[in-house]
Amino acid sequence: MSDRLRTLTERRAEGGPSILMCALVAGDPFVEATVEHMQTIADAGADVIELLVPFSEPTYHGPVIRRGFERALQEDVSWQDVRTIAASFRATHDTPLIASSYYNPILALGEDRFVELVADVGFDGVMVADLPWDESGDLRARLDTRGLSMLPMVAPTTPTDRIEMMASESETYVIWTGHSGGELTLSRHDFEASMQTLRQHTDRPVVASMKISTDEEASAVATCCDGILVGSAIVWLIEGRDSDLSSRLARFVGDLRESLPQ
Amino acid sequence: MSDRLRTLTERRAEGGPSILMCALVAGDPFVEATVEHMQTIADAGADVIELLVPFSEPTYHGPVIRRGFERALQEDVSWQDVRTIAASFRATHDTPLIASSYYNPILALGEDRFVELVADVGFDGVMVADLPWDESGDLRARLDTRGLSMLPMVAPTTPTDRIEMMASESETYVIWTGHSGGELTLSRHDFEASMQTLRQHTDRPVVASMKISTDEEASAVATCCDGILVGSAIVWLIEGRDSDLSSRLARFVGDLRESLPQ
Amino acid sequence: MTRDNSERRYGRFGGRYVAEALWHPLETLHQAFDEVQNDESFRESYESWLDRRLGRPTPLTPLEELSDDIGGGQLLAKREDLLQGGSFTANMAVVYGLLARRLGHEWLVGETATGDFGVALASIGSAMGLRSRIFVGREDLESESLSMQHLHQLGAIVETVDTSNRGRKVACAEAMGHWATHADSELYCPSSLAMADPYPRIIEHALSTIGAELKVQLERQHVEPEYLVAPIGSGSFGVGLFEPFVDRESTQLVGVQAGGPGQDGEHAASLTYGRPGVFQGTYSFLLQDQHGQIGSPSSIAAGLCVPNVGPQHAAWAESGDVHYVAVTDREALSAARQLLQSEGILVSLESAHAIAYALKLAPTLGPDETVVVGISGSGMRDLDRLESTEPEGDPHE
Amino acid sequence: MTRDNSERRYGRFGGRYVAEALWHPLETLHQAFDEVQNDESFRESYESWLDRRLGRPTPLTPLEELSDDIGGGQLLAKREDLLQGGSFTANMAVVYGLLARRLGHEWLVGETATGDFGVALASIGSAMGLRSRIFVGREDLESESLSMQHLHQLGAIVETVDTSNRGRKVACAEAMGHWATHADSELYCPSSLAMADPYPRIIEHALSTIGAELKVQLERQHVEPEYLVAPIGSGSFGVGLFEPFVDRESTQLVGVQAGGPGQDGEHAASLTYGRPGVFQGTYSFLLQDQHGQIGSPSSIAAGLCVPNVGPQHAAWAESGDVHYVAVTDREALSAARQLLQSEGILVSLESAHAIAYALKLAPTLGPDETVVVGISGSGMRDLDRLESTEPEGDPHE
Ligand SMILES: Cc1ncc(COP(=O)(O)O)c(C=O)c1O
Ligand SMILES: Cc1ncc(COP(=O)(O)O)c(C=O)c1O
Repeated sequence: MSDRLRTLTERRAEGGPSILMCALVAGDPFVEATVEHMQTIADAGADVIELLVPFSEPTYHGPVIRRGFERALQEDVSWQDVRTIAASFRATHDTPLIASSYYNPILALGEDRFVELVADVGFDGVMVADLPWDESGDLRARLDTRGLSMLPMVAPTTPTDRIEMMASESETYVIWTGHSGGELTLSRHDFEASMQTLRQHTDRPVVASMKISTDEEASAVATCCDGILVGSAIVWLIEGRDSDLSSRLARFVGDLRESLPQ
Repeated sequence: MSDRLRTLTERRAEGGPSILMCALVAGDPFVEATVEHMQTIADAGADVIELLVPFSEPTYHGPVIRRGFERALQEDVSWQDVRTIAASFRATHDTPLIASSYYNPILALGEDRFVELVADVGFDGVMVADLPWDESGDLRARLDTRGLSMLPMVAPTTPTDRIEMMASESETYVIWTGHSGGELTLSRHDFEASMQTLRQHTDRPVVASMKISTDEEASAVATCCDGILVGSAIVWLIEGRDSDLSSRLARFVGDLRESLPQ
Repeated sequence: MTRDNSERRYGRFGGRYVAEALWHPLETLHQAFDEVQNDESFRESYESWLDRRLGRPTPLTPLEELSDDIGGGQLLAKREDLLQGGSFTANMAVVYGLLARRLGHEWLVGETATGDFGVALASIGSAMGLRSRIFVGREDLESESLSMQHLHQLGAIVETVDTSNRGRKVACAEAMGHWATHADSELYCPSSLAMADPYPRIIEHALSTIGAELKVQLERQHVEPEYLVAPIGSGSFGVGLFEPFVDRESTQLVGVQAGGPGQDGEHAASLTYGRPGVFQGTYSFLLQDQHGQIGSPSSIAAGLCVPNVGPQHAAWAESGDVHYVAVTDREALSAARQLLQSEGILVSLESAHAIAYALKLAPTLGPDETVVVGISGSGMRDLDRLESTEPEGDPHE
Repeated sequence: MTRDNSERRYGRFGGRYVAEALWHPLETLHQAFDEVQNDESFRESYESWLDRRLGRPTPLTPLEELSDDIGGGQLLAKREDLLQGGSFTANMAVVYGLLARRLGHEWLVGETATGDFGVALASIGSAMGLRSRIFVGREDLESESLSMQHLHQLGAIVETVDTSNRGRKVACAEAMGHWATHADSELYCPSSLAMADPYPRIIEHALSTIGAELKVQLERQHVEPEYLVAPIGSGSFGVGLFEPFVDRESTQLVGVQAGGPGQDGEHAASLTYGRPGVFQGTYSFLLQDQHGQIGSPSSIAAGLCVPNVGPQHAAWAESGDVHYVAVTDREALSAARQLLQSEGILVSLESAHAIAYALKLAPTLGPDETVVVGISGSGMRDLDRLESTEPEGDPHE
């Protein structure tokens, strides 16, 4: 695990503030804009940034992120661009960075070259939407040699023995994916119950991806877990291309930050 | 066999003039008109008249006669009308008369009542398009008791043993049906050959139905046989409903008569 | 059924009422057919076509969901919809094709209303190296565009017959008329059982495979059905299904004709409302007026839209061996939908008439009693009609 | 084919590349499937569905006229077009339905492009008392109106997916997405072999009935074919046909993919022009660009219009057990016409690809050599395409 991720995970494990994780699409709508948006988001209080690397068939993402992927692919965003974006961001910021994609673009680059690239430009971790824990042993081993982590993802369907397996084979916080393909699967009540179950099987912090689009939702979710992952809402703002996009982004992330338990 | 038919058949068998047989549809376009047309045709030189009694499904007749049937059926022509027509004609003429139809209208009336009717009003013979010799034994027997005949029909497909059978079981002249459903099946050459074969198996006069519509055709056909049956051409004139229909009919039949060997 | 061959009849029905021009071609066919019936190699070749090309035997399917839905007796379906081309008519086409080859003819001539038989004839014709000429009424041509495309792609000659009625009647007359002048090189292949001898015999022979197969399937499953129900147009399918069961006392045979739109005189139920007469070469039950003019049949199912039935059915109706009933257009449509939704089987509207009757029958029976319904063909070609006649309100909640 | 179960792979191909939300539902399904494979009562019930409802076994038809026309080897066709619904997919639907019942699920969820599989699933679903939800791309919905009417009349829920490409790809993604949130009451039933484990195993199991049947039929007829040819979209049908023959040295297996319109890059020939990658849950051959973005397949046959193949085919392509080729749209259309006109068999454009290849192969063989072609489905739904692409000049003289 990278130092940056370890610090973040431990901060919360020791009772620190909730984790705010924000996602956006690399190259949406173009490479330089993404760097700026990342800086804005980080400055406004995000603890960790998920940089989504577009894939032509985003089966497990909702419509907003799919459209973001499409815009980026029209710009022919490549791993080379991801390298540029991350490197530019690292030049000014120390916020933990997660490279997130589907497995085929990684395979196309080659797992070795992928790990080299993400490690070289200062990523801290990796998420792959369609690479379940059981199929990711090789990639995790490779990441490990460079001190990077794959974030374990847990879903409402994950049985407890799998939770324990992932917890035992990882060190970072856990991502709770309460929606899949854009549809929320759990009521508020079920969510609370799930979080309680989860706690019985791991003491790792849990960051929940729950289709959050307002600070009220953020604070409601955050009371039951250790942090939130906000993606579609941010990509949706970027899609709007408002003239004062930067300040709106800053305000939105700032409000989320404010709404979270300190 | 009726005296009228016997006289006609024998006249030709003994070398007399060719037989001119003309057909028209009962009740086309209405009952009184048919009587008039029959008188005209007889006066113009027809030796025998085939009165076609309409049937809704005239499978074995060509399009002109089918349309004649349709017109007559629109007038609801019934056996009662056939009785009226024949009786009116008999009041003034002695020309042999053949009742011609399909089998179902006869069955619907009843074979007995049918034979009674045609005998009572002075018909001499009967033709039934869809009642082959082999299925007509009963009807022939009934007709015989009243001195009426069923005219044997021979087709290009009739084998010689059938020709002999029909000849041996009948006394009248024979009808040669060289077309079926309106389509001529034989070339001039084949027709001559057929007539020669026919003569080898019967010495009965042969009247040919060959889709004749002009006096040239009539004379050509008549040189190989003993007479002609003209139907569609007459029904077609009636269909025209010319103001001088009677005189056209008379002229047409007269011309046919003229064109035949005396 | 006892039948005096020399008289070409079933009881007082049947016969060969045709123009003289057709007598000899029919006689020739009759002789060829008599020969092949005792010809082992013909039988083998026939069976090999059924087995290796058509997909025989067809299944006997238990309709469990439907039986549960309506309660009462158990329904089973004999599935001719699964035969090549989607209907029982392929069996007839094979026999005609083999007879044509034996007679040295190069053409098959037939008529079609639903398209099923035309396509079957042209398909089997192609496979046997024979050409096909199919007569179709203009009205049918227009309402069965899929079948007509199929015929076109098969390379068959389609002869359009101008008539404003659906059904085989007029096309049939034209086809016979054509044959009268081409009998030396073409074989006339009617789909209708209501035809001159020897066709009723040939068709019964070709289709009694269906009943014979069913008999074996029932024996294997130790089922003795209380009822055996078939749709009856001209009755070809029905004769094939019933013939092997006529002597069996324990099974009541039911032939279902088209009750049509349900108004007076608008139907095709010759065995209920008709009377005997001669039409299309045979003496049998017939829709006709008092003067013997043929009546116009009416039914949503083109295959049932015929004014007469084959002579076997006339004889069975008189002897009481088979019970004949009629079912309306509306009942048939609703039965087709119900079968589709509860069993996933899409049957032709012809077959839906038999299903409709079975749906009335089953609730009157006990759970140990069985009704076998003969499915004559697939309803692919009737989908449009199901959609366009959909009852008010969406049926799927 | 040896396969290490615990690794969910065929050689280096296969696997279960899905979102975490789907892992457990797939694992549950995998366990249920493992159980039923050794369950005699499941097997019996499965076989009874095949026998009593689908119309199995399907015939093995000698194509004598066609073989004569082209000269060379003898052609035989294995006829899945005669199965209920007109294609092999009904076999899969039965297995899915039985698995859903075992898992206590009330819904079947699937996707369809040609309509064949959607209709099969909804039909078998109805017969098993299950409801169906079928995802269809808008483009396919519009070009397959007959199937869509059929689905509507079956009472299936049709979910339209907006996409401008034909083919299963997008509908497939939507269906899986839906399943991820409804896995406790619905069973996802893909038609594509290019899917996460355990689907390739389930589909192979369901469809190897076809090859097994063929094996028996060939033995009975004492035929050892030189070639066995199948159309390959995702390869479900192909795996079913090939699997029982893979170990047989004397028969060369040939998988035919879509060569498309024939221009550069316009095709669906993943095994010829693609390279391994992960898509739709499995590691296999795939149309993709250098960055791993998935390519758009192109073919006149919607069923072949997929960017990837099932893992079994990837493994067979690498081992050389099966030879994979591509055939263009134009060749397929012309083969469909030729088969129809010389044999009266109307096959789907998917199957026409296999026929087209067989037509190239046969003339290179001797008269004692045999090519068996797998017909995956009927071409009823492709008639329009045959008509609208008719070559200049009337083919029927
Ligand atoms: C599917 C189907 N069922 C039934 C019929 C009526 O058949 P039959 O005249 O044999 O009673 C037809 C006739 O075309 C048909 O196509
Ligand atoms: C008739 C037919 N043939 C072939 C295919 C392609 O099948 P597979 O994906 O099994 O290769 C399909 C798929 O829908 C089909 O419907």
